[in-house]
Amino acid sequence: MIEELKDAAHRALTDAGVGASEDKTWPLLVELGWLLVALPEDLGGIEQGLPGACAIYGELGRSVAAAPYLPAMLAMEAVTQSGIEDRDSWIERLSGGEYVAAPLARCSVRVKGGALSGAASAVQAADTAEHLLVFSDEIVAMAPLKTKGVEIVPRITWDETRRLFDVRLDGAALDGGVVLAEGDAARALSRRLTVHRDFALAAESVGAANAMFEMTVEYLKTRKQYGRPLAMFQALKHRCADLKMQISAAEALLQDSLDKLDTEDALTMGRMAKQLAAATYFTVAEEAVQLHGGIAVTKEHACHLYLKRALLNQHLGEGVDRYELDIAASVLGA
Amino acid sequence: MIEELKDAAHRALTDAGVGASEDKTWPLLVELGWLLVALPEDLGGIEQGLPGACAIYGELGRSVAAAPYLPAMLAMEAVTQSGIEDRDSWIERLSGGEYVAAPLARCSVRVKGGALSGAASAVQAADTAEHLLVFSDEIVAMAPLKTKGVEIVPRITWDETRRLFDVRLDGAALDGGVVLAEGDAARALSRRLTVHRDFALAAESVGAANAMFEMTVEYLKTRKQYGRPLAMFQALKHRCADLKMQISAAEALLQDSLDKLDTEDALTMGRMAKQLAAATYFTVAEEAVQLHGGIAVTKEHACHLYLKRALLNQHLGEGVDRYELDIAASVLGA
Amino acid sequence: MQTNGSADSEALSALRGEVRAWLKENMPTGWREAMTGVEQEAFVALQRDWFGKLVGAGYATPHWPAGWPGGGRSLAEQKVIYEEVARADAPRLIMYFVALYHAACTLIECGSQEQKDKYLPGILKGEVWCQGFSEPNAGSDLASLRTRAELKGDRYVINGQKIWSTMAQYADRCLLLARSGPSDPPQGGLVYLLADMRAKGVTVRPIHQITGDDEFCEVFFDDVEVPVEDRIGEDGAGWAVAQTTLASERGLTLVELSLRMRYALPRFRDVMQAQGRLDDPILRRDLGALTAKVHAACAVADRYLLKRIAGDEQVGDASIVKLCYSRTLRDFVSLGQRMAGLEGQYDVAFMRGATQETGHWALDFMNSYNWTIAGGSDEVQRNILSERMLGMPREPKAWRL
Amino acid sequence: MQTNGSADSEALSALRGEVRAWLKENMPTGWREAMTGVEQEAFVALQRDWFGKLVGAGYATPHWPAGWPGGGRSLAEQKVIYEEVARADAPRLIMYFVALYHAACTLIECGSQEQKDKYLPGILKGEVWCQGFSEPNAGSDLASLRTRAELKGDRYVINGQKIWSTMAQYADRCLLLARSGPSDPPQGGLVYLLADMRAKGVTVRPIHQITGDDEFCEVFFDDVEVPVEDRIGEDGAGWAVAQTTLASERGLTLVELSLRMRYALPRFRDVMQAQGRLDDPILRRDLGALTAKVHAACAVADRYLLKRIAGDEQVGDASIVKLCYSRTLRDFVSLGQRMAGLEGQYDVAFMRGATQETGHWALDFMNSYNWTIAGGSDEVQRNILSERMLGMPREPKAWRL
Repeated sequence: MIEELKDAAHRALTDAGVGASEDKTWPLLVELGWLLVALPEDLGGIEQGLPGACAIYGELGRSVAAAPYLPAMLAMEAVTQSGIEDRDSWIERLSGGEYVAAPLARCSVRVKGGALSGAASAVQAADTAEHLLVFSDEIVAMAPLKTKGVEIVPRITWDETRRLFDVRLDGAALDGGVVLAEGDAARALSRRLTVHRDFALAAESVGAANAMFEMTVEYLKTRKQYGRPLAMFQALKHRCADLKMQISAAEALLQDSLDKLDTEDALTMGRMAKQLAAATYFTVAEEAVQLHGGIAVTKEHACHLYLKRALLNQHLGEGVDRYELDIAASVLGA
Repeated sequence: MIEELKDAAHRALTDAGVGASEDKTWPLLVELGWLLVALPEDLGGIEQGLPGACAIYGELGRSVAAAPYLPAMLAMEAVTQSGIEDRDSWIERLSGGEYVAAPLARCSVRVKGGALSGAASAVQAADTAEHLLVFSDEIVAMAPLKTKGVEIVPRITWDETRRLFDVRLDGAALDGGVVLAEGDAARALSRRLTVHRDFALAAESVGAANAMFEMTVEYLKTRKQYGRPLAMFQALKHRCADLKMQISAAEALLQDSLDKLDTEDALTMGRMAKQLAAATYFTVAEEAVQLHGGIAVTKEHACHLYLKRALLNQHLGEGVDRYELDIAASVLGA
Repeated sequence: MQTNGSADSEALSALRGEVRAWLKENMPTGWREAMTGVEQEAFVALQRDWFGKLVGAGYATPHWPAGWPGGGRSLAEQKVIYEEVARADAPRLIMYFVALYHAACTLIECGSQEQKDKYLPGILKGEVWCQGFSEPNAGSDLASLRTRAELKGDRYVINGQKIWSTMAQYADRCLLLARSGPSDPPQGGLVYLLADMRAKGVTVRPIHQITGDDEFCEVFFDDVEVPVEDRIGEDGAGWAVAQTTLASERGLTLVELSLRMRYALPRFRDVMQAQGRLDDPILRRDLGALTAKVHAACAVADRYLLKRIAGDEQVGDASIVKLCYSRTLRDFVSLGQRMAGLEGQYDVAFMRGATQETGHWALDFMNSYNWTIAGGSDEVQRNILSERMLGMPREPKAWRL
Repeated sequence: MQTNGSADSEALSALRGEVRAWLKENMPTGWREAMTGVEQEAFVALQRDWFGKLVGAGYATPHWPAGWPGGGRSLAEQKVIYEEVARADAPRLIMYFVALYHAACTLIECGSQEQKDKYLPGILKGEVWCQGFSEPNAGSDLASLRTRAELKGDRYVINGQKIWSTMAQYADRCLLLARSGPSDPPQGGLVYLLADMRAKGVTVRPIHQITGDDEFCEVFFDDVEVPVEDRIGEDGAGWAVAQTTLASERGLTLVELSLRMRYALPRFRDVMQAQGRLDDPILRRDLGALTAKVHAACAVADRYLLKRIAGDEQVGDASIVKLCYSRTLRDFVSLGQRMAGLEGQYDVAFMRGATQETGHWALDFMNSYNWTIAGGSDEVQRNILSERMLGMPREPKAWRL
């Protein structure tokens, strides 16, 4: 089932082309039902869970697509897991393609007197969305964006396929929004969303790394120097072999973790998957540009889209170093 | 002059052979006057300073020789720089080949009521020496080793060409020894000795890295596989090119620093030279063994002598990480 | 972190529990300490003892056909046994590995019924076998094998030299690859023989390793006679038979070794604590990055075996597993020796049968070369990967000097 | 850390003081900020202005023969000027570099008196030159250059395409390497021409770089005519003349660039402070290791120039300098972008004429490829180093597909 999903996504996104715009890819993914991938069957979904979603993240990464699928999926997950009364209508709105925003980096939000204050960082799609999913140990909520006390600051990045914003909440009212969890339930749900986010970034990074690597090997096979294809030069071959091994390792860790998601170590597993995948993607991108030579630093070639995404992905989630420190703490027991 | 010295040392040590014993190399270096290299002319030396000494350290590194030249030279430097009355007789004893010990790593020694207490780490030649050179911000002294309150603990290392000891002083009397500096003078002299030690370890590491690298390239040229010399395989060529570049960088930094020794930054320059040289030597050793293949993990081949010295040299002086932190502090101004 | 078991079927879970309980009861404790600084004989005694126990329990030969003790196990079951052995940090059966895997599988797949009857029972009784493939100056280039096998009447007469033969000083028999004809094609002209190590003309010389161990040997053959009936396969088919030998461990070893590395991660806690640097963010950052790689190496080995079980293996997959393990191991031991500082250099433990994660970091660092050089060096794996898996063109064969 | 100057002679010290004082007085301040996000024209104006000032002071042409403004300086003196320019973080004369070095040195060394008289004064007046060596799909393989130069009567007719020509959109003249005969030997059959960029048939197309800049161009030649008197050297000797062109900067550029990197080390303080991680040992450790490498890269470039001054240069030395700079630069920008974190990704500064150490780390990271790919890629330097310096054998030339 997941394989079929993956193949279908691959075909659709190959048709859409590398770096396809949000205008093109968002309607596509809504129409093809990708928002329903993880949703339980009794709620109208196809119940493929996070592994299913990761198949899509992987393909979106492969084609550096611009659609804000991750925030939408985080919101779907949050709503589905919550015990709110009007859950079904929220699911209907979200799965119907209403834009929703969510932070891809730190989110520190607190409730004060029924209103929200705090900040959400690297929020994707904050300009087009009705609501922002906020999640912290204290609260998980769908916060209305078009209301007083909400400040949305565009943060342009080199990776033009992602529209990111900083959102500051200063006593923003929840009217029209909904609290999904508070207290212990918030901590548990927030943790679950963090795991989802880390695996999503990992899957996307692995997909992109694979695509960029394949593109590079193809280029080396085509391009000739001194009467031979570059792919025949052993120094380049060995570098490609090392990259292939590294990508395989990141991919195996991701897949292996997704097979074992229900253990108590899901958080650490997500940390490891994201850290290794993002670091590997960065290495692949750095080498891929070098192996392509001059053409890769021109906008005519797709390399730069992958390179810029690789730069960004390192810093999403908890950011560099923080992941490694968390993983170490899991080994050291403190 | 330094070139001649270097060539003469190279010839003598080539004759002695790789990893030559202390029994063989110590008398040799005493006889050839290498202990006088840095000594001022008016004291009977040839006044080539630290650059001259580094030429010798480099050649000793090249042949992984076992002689405890560095402790002897530190002691010569300490005595020469001190204002003690019987300086000339000390110089005579030391340059005549009396064994002397000195710490190649941390030394924390204090004076209490005319006696010494503290510890000296990685002390070379503590078993055969009459005196131990101790140096700290508080005191620089030649401490008698064969006296009460001195404990000498042998510390066998993988690098069998160096006999190292921990020395603990517990109210050890100075009778028969001499205080070379105290207070501000001790701080300045101790700093000078630290700089000497760092440059010495750097020079030795660069020399050893060069020798091991040359050995490797020669091996690759000789050994054939699939009908061609290994040296013709581009993947191996490129790795050799990278190593050559790294060794050249460590060597250039060392030489460049030695040309500019009298600046106020000598301490940081020594830190940088040692850190880069030891790290480069380690990289070279790791790769050299791999490039040699199986033969390098047998005792029949000299590779392992260089590998074990490379492992050790990383940790001598201030040790790994500490060097980098000190260098960073010099950039950050704190 | 618990990552084994959750995907087990009920039967596998039961086996896992059974093996775990047996190991708890039977595994020699403190064997590492007992093997430190001792003569080879002590290690041999430990190996014999442990071999006997495993054979008795049926855990030494799960890969043999049904009918043999513990035989007829699926690859999935074999994997469970390997995982539990790694988890328990039990000794590796270094001295018997060639007999149990290389010799036995070659006999089972390519040997005649007479050969099976003659040799398999002896293996179970503890006969030691060694491998005679590698030669000085041959590396992974089979075409340059020079040990000669000359057929004279009903026997081959062997002359030549082999190297890197594990524990050959204790071996009863040798899996010998020798040249009986011209190397055209490069794999041609080889014959695969079962040589008697007690025969006249065989000399074994242990190699002094830089760690102080001598588990590898050179073996010299000087007019050694091997009867024709001890030839496996046809004369000239030696290369193909050798492939069977090399494929016999089927990825299990690397599952075991990467798990050993993972189970040894807590050793970093020990070394950081000993250095008074348990809270040092520098070391923690490095450890965090390494930990992800170690888990990934386990996942790579694990998924490779699952692929084999499913019959999905593709060319180059095995090279990824090997290269991933060897590079991760190098990272592992490098960080350890770095953390151990000067004290680590004074830790000159010389341990027989040491694996690569004993916590004696300089030793482990040196032993790690056993995996980056031997069994197809990293360089050979990179060639295979780039050419056979990625389809990057080989240099034409006509390019010779 | 002060590492320049201590080895200066008195005369060099005086020159250093003079240049330093002049730069303090004349250097455009705030030029980086003024070049951020602007159109190319603003950058061109800055270049023209700065060029005029440097020519006036005699600091643009210290390498020209005596008699020209500021000319006749020794290499040691030129080095002092470059060092001071780096120290002051003055703009690089990107638009005039080809004219001042490549064109001028080629004319001075290989040009006829008529050619010198015709072109050198124009360079001083601000004529812009570009280089027409590289071609798409040719890389560093001269034998595969395909731009044709056909001799018809007293003129060559040019057809073909060049690429990576710096600021060709503003160029008056082009140093053109074209094929007039067969490439046997590979370096053979090339002709070196001075082409008029205003001539009929020349089309320039700026390349859109991934940083937003467009300092490089493609140049198309469509039946462009070049008079025979604008040929340097004989027909067929183009390769040798091109070597003169490429050797013209004599290591000065890398002295300058590595010093720029060293002088930019305090930018790490800025980024660490901005991230609130000034005291983070993780970043400090990485910075410490990098700092030693950066100083080493400076030392390598410096000592190479001293060797040239002493006439001691050996084959491969230049490759070490280039490779050392490019790898160190990559380490430099990688650490910076890592430290800058997510905020660094939001810093989409697009700066004209940016060097590689602006403190806009993602930009610097991308610009660093200009040094690992262009001007002889790292891979080409590794070939040169291993084959020509280390004497590792080349693959025989007969190995062709």
